[in-house]
Amino acid sequence: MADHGIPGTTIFDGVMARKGYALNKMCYSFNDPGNRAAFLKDEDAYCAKYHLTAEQREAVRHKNVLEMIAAGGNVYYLAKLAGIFGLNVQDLGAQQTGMTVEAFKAKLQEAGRN
Amino acid sequence: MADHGIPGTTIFDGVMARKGYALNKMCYSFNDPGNRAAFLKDEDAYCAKYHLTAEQREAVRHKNVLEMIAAGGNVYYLAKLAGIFGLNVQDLGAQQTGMTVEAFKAKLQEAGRN
Amino acid sequence: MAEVVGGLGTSHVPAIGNAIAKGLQQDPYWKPFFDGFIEARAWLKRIKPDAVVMFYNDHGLNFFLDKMPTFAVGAAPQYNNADEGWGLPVLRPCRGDAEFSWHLIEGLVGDEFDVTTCQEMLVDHAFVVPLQLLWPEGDAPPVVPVAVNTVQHPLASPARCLKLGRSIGRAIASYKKDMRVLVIGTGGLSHQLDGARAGFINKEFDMECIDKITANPEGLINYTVDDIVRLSGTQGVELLNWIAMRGALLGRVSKAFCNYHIPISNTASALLVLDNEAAEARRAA
Amino acid sequence: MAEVVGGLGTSHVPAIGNAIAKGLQQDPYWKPFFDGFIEARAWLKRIKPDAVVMFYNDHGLNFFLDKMPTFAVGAAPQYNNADEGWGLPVLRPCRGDAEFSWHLIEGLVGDEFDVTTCQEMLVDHAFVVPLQLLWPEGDAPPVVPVAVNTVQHPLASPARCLKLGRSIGRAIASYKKDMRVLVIGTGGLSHQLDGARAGFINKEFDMECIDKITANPEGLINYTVDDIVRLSGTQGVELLNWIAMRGALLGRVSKAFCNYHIPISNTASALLVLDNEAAEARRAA
Ligand SMILES: [Fe+3]
Ligand SMILES: [Fe+3]
Repeated sequence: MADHGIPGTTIFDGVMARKGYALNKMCYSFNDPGNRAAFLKDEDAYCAKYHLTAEQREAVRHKNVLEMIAAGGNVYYLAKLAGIFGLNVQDLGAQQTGMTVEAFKAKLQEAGRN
Repeated sequence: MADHGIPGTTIFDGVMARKGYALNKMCYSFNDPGNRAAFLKDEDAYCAKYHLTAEQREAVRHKNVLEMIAAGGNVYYLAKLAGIFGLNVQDLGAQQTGMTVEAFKAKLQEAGRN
Repeated sequence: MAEVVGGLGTSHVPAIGNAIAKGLQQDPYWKPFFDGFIEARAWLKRIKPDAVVMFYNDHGLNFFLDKMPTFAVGAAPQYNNADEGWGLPVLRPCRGDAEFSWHLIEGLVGDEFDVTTCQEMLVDHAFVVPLQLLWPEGDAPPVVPVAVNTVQHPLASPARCLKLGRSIGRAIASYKKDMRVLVIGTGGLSHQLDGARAGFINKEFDMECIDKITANPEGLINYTVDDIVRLSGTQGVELLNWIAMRGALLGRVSKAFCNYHIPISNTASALLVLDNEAAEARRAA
Repeated sequence: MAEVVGGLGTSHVPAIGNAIAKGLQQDPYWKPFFDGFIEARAWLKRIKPDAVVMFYNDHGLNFFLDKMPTFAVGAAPQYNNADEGWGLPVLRPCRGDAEFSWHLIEGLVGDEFDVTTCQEMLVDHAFVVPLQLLWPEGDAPPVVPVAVNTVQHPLASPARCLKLGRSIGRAIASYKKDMRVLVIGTGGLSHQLDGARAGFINKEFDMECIDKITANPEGLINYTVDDIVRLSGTQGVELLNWIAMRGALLGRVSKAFCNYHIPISNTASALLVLDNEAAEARRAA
């Protein structure tokens, strides 16, 4: 189901929701500043506590958003993890599209010009 | 809204749900055995923690179900408090109808005979 | 393709779980109730369900008034029972079927049911007691829980609950796996735990419900929720679970077996077993 | 009797809250966006709402995937903002109107909307940023939050969301208190945060949406949710909040004001202010 035929787009549906549950649950916990600190203090222990799959654990280790999405991560929860890593949504966009942040921002500007 | 014209019956609707929120929240906490023990150890402190209204606090002090319902209690949550007091649903029925437990049980038996 | 092979309504009061825990099935108080399930279990051996969809109501274990859904559908691989606060033994986890759950959820939302989807869900006595009664060996097939709000009014109407069941019936029929599905509705029948009318039981209305659930469920949809409370008691509204169960039976339906007994705890207890004749006929053909 | 006196759609991205916290309203990047709200606030002074119904989507603050409602309606006297994990200042609590909430909930369930009712509810940037933009002095009237699931598919369709709004519009019109109600939809317009298509913006589709939200909302209901994602981006589906808002405007509607600007953060930002002419006419008569 997860591929709905939209290029470059993963729909977070039941297939992805099942796959990503552990990762998303961990990310949801980051609403609590104590949990964010605990993650930063011992990433391994924190990920183990939430029973991340090996794929999810690697994606988090790599701070790689496309890998996290492939592992079932939902962007609304992942954004909280990105916050811990100090990445904003332009940084995330640049990383996912393989652009520099400046080029990604220019692309956004460009969308207003046509 | 709460009086829907059914004798001897309070419908747990928005009016009662608003009124009873603190009491029901306390009772919901009794799913946890640690919370049940804390209530038994210091009833005053536990009720204060959940900000019970004066009416709710008195109803709990009296172990009086009709008072609890009038104060917004919902029977599904109150049942957990009744469990702490060692009261089963026949005890509750007897108390609310002003009957002995034996007479209340006989009344239930009687309902099967007509 | 999946098909609904039968429907079943049953009481679910915690006292039943307690009686099972204490082995009181042959006790004179309990025997008329438990004996009804001998025939139901024999029927289950004949219809051989591979999966169950269970309409039930949560009694303050998984849901509180901070987030009270009208309809909640489980989408977990497993559902845990837990302490409800009054001493029932906590039972082993029940198997779910998340893939089947998501198929039902897709169908429901597509049919404009605004369900709450639960990838974790604690299940209370209203869910586990029927499983204990029907599969005392603990060998129940995977179950999809569908929780119907009976706690906080406004509740979904009988008409809406019948439609809920029908949407699920259609979704089951469109599921690509070969699977024999039993639908269960739990709770009821008439009873009232709270208020000066506590102990209210209405045998005449229960008989009407059993007849209409069997042969004419549309005969129940003109009742409002307040009507049901008036006729069946504040907790008698658990009838909504039976109505939803009946809605999922899309073929011709007939009564296979019924047991009605007063009282069990404060309730009129009932067991109703329904054959789905269309499914039977398809199997015979 | 209560009446809907206007509708408003606005972006809600966290970066706006951040810009407000840092006082960047006159910064060249932000000025074209914030200037749009000068006129919106002047309009608010004219229409003088006593209450607000706000359709928004929770971004993982109050709801998680263990219990994800399709539609959730707040029924609390107050709604607290909270830490979302990325450093926005936590704002003061917002006033609710529980009595009005319950009236809307009665109407919705009566109209067969299977809402989740929330007597406690944390509200995130999608709720508080629009209030900051429209009432920078913090003097917003009481608000009823209506959270629409945009996180986990299947989502409610555009058609269902328009019906949701209409049901709320009817419930507002039947409320016995004299009350001037503003309906707000937040989020959008086109944007996509995730995937290889991150940064996707579709000005042409946004223009179509602004036109149709204003004059012809039925023109949007044949789109599926997948269509909206394709045309508007994965987070562009926040358009559902705007559609629900528009549904609540039951009278004749005309555009009072619009501001559209690309980019704010990763989004095409938009502000659309709608007069409800029937209400205006009634007031003039
Ligand atoms: Fe029950
Ligand atoms: Fe958003």
